[in-house]
Amino acid sequence: MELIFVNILDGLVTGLLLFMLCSGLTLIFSMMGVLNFAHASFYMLGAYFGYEISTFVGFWPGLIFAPILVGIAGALVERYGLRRVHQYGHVPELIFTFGLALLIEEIIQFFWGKNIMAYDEPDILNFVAFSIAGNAFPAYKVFMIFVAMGIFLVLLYILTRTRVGLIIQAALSYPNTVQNLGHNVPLVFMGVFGVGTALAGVAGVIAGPVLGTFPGMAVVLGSIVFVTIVIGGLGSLWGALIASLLIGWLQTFAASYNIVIGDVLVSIGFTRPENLDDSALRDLWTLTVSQIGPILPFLLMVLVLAIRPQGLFGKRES
Amino acid sequence: MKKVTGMILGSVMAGVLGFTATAAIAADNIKIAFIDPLSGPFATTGTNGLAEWKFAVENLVNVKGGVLGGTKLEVIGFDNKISPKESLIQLQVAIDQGIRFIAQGNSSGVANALTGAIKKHNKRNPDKQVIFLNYAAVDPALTNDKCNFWHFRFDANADIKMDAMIDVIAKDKAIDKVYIIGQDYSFGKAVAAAAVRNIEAKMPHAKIVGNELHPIGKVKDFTPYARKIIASGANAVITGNWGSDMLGLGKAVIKAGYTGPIYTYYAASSGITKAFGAAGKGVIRVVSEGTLNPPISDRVTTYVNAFKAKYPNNNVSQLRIANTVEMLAKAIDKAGSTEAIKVAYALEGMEIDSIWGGKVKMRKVDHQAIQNVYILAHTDENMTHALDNSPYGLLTENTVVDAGMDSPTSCKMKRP
Amino acid sequence: MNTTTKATASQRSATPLISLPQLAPWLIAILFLLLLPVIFNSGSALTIMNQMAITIVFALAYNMLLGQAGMLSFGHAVYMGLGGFFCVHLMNMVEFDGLWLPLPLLPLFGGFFGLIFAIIIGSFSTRRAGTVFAMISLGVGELIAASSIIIVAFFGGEEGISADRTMGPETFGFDFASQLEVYYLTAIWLVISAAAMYLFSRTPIGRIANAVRDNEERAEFLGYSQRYVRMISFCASGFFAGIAGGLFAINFEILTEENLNLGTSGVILLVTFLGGVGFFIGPIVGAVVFTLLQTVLSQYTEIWQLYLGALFVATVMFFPAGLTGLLAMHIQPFKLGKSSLLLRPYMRMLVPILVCFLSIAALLETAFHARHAPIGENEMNLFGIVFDSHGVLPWVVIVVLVLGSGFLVKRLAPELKEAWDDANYLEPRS
Amino acid sequence: MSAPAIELRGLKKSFGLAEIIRGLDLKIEKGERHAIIGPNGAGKSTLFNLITGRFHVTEGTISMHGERIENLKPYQINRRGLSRSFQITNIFPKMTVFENIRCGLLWTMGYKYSFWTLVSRQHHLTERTEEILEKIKMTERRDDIAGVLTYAEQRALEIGITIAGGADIIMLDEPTAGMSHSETDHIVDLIRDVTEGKTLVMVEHDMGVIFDLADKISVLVYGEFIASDTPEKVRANAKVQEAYLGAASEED
Repeated sequence: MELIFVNILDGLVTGLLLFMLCSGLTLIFSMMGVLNFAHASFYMLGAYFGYEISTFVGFWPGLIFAPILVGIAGALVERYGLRRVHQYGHVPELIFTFGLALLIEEIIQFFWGKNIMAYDEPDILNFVAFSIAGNAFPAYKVFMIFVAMGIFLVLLYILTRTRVGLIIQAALSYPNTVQNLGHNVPLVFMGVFGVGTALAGVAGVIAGPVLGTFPGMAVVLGSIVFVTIVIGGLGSLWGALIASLLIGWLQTFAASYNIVIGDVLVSIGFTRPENLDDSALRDLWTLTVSQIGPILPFLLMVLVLAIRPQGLFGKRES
Repeated sequence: MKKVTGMILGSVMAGVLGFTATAAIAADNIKIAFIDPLSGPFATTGTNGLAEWKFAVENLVNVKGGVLGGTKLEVIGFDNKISPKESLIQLQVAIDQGIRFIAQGNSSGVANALTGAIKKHNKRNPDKQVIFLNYAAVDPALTNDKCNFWHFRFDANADIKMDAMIDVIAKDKAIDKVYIIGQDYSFGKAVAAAAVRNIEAKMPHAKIVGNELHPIGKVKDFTPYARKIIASGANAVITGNWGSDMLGLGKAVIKAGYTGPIYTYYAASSGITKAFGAAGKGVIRVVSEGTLNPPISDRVTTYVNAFKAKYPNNNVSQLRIANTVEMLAKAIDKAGSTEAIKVAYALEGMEIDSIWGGKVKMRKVDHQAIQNVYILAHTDENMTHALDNSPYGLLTENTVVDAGMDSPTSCKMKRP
Repeated sequence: MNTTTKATASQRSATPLISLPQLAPWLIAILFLLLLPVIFNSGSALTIMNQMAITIVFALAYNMLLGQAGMLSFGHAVYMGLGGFFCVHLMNMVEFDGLWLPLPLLPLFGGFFGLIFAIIIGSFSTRRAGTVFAMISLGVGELIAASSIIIVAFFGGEEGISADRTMGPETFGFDFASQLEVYYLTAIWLVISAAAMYLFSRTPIGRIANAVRDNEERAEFLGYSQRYVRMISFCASGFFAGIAGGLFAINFEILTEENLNLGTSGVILLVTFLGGVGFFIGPIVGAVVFTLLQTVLSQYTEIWQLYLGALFVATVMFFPAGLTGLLAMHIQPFKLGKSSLLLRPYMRMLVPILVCFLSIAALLETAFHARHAPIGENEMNLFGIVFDSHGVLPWVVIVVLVLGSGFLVKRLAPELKEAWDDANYLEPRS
Repeated sequence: MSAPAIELRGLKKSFGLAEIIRGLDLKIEKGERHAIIGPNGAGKSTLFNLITGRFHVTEGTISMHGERIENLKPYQINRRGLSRSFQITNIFPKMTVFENIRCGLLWTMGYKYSFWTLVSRQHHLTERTEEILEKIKMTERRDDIAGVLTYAEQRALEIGITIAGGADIIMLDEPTAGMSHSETDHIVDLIRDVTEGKTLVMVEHDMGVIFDLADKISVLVYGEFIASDTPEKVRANAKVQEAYLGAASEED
């Protein structure tokens, strides 16, 4: 019973981390119609910048400056890359961000090499916040939860209470009309891309010490981020939040319980083959849910798209 | 029109290709092709291995005047991008350059592809036969069901290492709950199977409280696994994880409040030692075929210091590379030739004194090297040769002499 | 009704299948393929050429989706990989179960299995184009790649499944033990598949696929179901990808998870786009250039993937029509007989541009060497020049070269642009 | 044989709460040239989209030659012999003029999804395409990419694609929108020529064009027909003059 509570908390941390990435990605998609394949690469940039800054002045300045640097990098990419490709249409845009993801990974290896970076949480947070039945819950994770919640509240405030937010909201619902309102659309685009990538940068800085800072970190997370916003519904911030939490818990609980598929099959009426080695499906019988945990989101996405192409909370189709 | 321009472009590029394919044959060094990842996500281990190879060849063989009375050895790196397909292409390129010794180690998948391809190649091209020096791929199958005459393994395989590991764990009677976790692929499964077999045989008092596999390279956060380990009450964890899966698992388990030992195969160097740092002290154990701390002789210290002076950002971490190079040199001298088949026969049953202590013997029946296996602890105490330019390194805790000497094999070697 | 019967009647009217000018490029290509191994006869050259041929077939198949039907797939390796896996199993059945199957026919079975899986997956993924299709392809790709590690019985885990191609019945006295025989087999299949894919693009469905790509709604109002058109394109593409998988199985005699994963799918997108999606020969050019870059460049520099990534991003940004598009841009001036106008500015630009690229590469290489090379090995060899990567002088020289050539390129660019505009219009503009 | 070409009964369409089409009844006989007019926002394009299957019907029925067609897919309706053009030019911009027209022909000439015939070898297909190009007077632009044509040319091409398949019901959505007088005259001639013997349904703003071409006119205001009769009678209708023509003259 206690374990379930711990799992809920762990899943919350994973889900909120995902949301930090998804919120930026979905903002960018809503405004610009670009599904940014390189979003997780900006997350990785955030972690590396954070690490580099932390080696000089410690963790906390990194938390402030690394996302700003990532945001600037993102804005520059929009200004000098994406804006150019925009005229060719959405498919080339998608391909551009795909290429960008490859390029960023190479650039990071160029400067930092291929090793895992020794990026650690600040000492001030390196203690156990509380324990549940012998399971320690590190203070850093509590910190992660608060940062993610904070970001969500700030985003919510900006979107619903400020002028910029209103423009963005309008763009979410009526992408074509905003153009006609006389707003400096290119500037708004650049700003949104910068802020979106900066959010990914924040996620990178705070996730880097926990999940490891290495050149493959973007790939591990990259496609899951897409999957999340596709499931949540492209362009829906609430959808992104709910899908993030859903996937966070899905993965946590899948990894936490060793349910064997064979047992499930038996319980719904199949009979186990006498000699498993001869059976072509032998691997299916011995499979556990935790083995397939990380691919469950993909399965979920394919199902959702096949049944409801606009995603759970999406209003528009792509 | 377009077609023709395409053709012209093609022929120009093909010209470049032809040039490179034939240009490299020069000098009369004996060349060893090092086919391992030199780019991409696994390049760290690959480039480190290449540095170790180059250094070993220079310092163990060439400074003494080389082989066959004066011929030098030379290691040439080929980037296989850890892809089986690329490995086969690079193998072909290496053979074309007249190279007859192929060294590879990263990924048993690649080793499997290579050993199969080399077997077929040697059968189809008797005039261009090559030897496969497997210095790190530890999938037991390579010296069992899939063994062949051209393949020699210089590392202790996963079964032998597990055998030694459980021998050591069994001495500690306080350990009665063991948790086994690994990556979901052949090596992870081999480790799990060997662990179960050995625990059942040697630790009747102990219980396996968990045995599971997780997808390889796809787990972002190991916390849920760590929770299960804590909940199971385990007081020893065994894992074959490597790379970021190793670091992620180790960190998550420690953060979740686990304080017992984690027995591993690959929780050292490539940044992992540095990243574990203080957190891993007293927890991380590594099973290895050699040890640096305490160094058994001045020779070790000189060797490692010279290496660090030359490659300050790398580690002497794959100790069997030195053994491989020394054995190969001895075999070439013994055969009096670089012909693959003669060298292969010379290697069978060969025995040398390892620079790291003890003896290394190439078992004839399955081409598996038999050597001492050590259980090392991650610590910063008594460190002569730390890793990753950090204060931390690996210190010998236990030694199993000639581990797996009598281990069974299902290999039915066919000799040409 | 009336028009239908007339149409079928006219199909039977006797015309030569194809005229000589149309045939010429194909004949040249075939001749070229025949002669290649005479010039490059080393085992590695043959292996690389085979690899190139396989990539060409796969890239052409991929372009049936991306270029012809406007569908962006992030998981097309699945169909090639599955075709290949089935072929390896067939080879093993030939060896161990006595199945009678001559090796040259194997790719056909690969295609057949690629087709079956394309039908299954296409039945739900082709309902929509654009992002939804791209995301489903990504999801399915990840799922199948992940299950390839889990379902060991069929996929062999990460070690994959291997086989021996020489165990089948001999075909015309060939047992396909030598690389050369395999080369010719691959080349024959390359020509057959390329011709079939070319002809496919000239059939009614091929044309209507273009129409659906351009304007799916309009196509619906002309009597065509866009979903059905996409489905057929997808299946055809899956079939030819499966053939490429069969060829891969014959050449490498092993299939692994690598053949199914996102990386391979990404590479084929890169290859196709680099070559140019708008042209039939685009993927061919892309496959040739990419394979050479990958095999040759990686022998010379550790950071080849950085160059490749930069090249790809630059292509998307500046030449969305790919390398072939770059060449095709010159057809218009050529037709107008004004290509000579371009010659002079090109010659003037050539040296600065070359110097610019090479010096940027030198900058990257030197920086990389200075940062990552072992201590004591300060000397590096670049373009045959040996120098000290930690010294000040080389850095000054390189930076001056980069800035100087960059400045020259910028200076000369307007002149080139003007000449280009002139060369593309019939009348000299006032 | 007596069934009208198109018949609407109690047709309704709502978007959310807004009812755009509020119960339409209409019969268009075979061979009739029928114009639908009405002020902006009256629902003319929506009506077109309902008939051609682009939108789903909320209530009511649509029949074509006596058979129900409401809620069928656009391609199914097209295969029964109804073809339409669009208010906003809707062609295949990356293909040549010739290929645009040929795409319009492929289905009805029986090629369907065939992948065993080569289009270039189908002389009959090529001839038909050439004939249509001749008809819309675009033979000279045969090999040009459609995206680079002038606006008027694209409109003509749009009509060419629409009539290519030989459908017996042609629906044109504002074929002369945005054209100069001479261009309009040319298009009107073209429409008269190519719809000879066919049923024509068109939405149009230009009254000159309507009175020139139409046999019957229906006036749509706020989702309802306020009149449906011959041009002369519609012109004389007081309600129409008040609701539509009056408003139109104010606009001028």
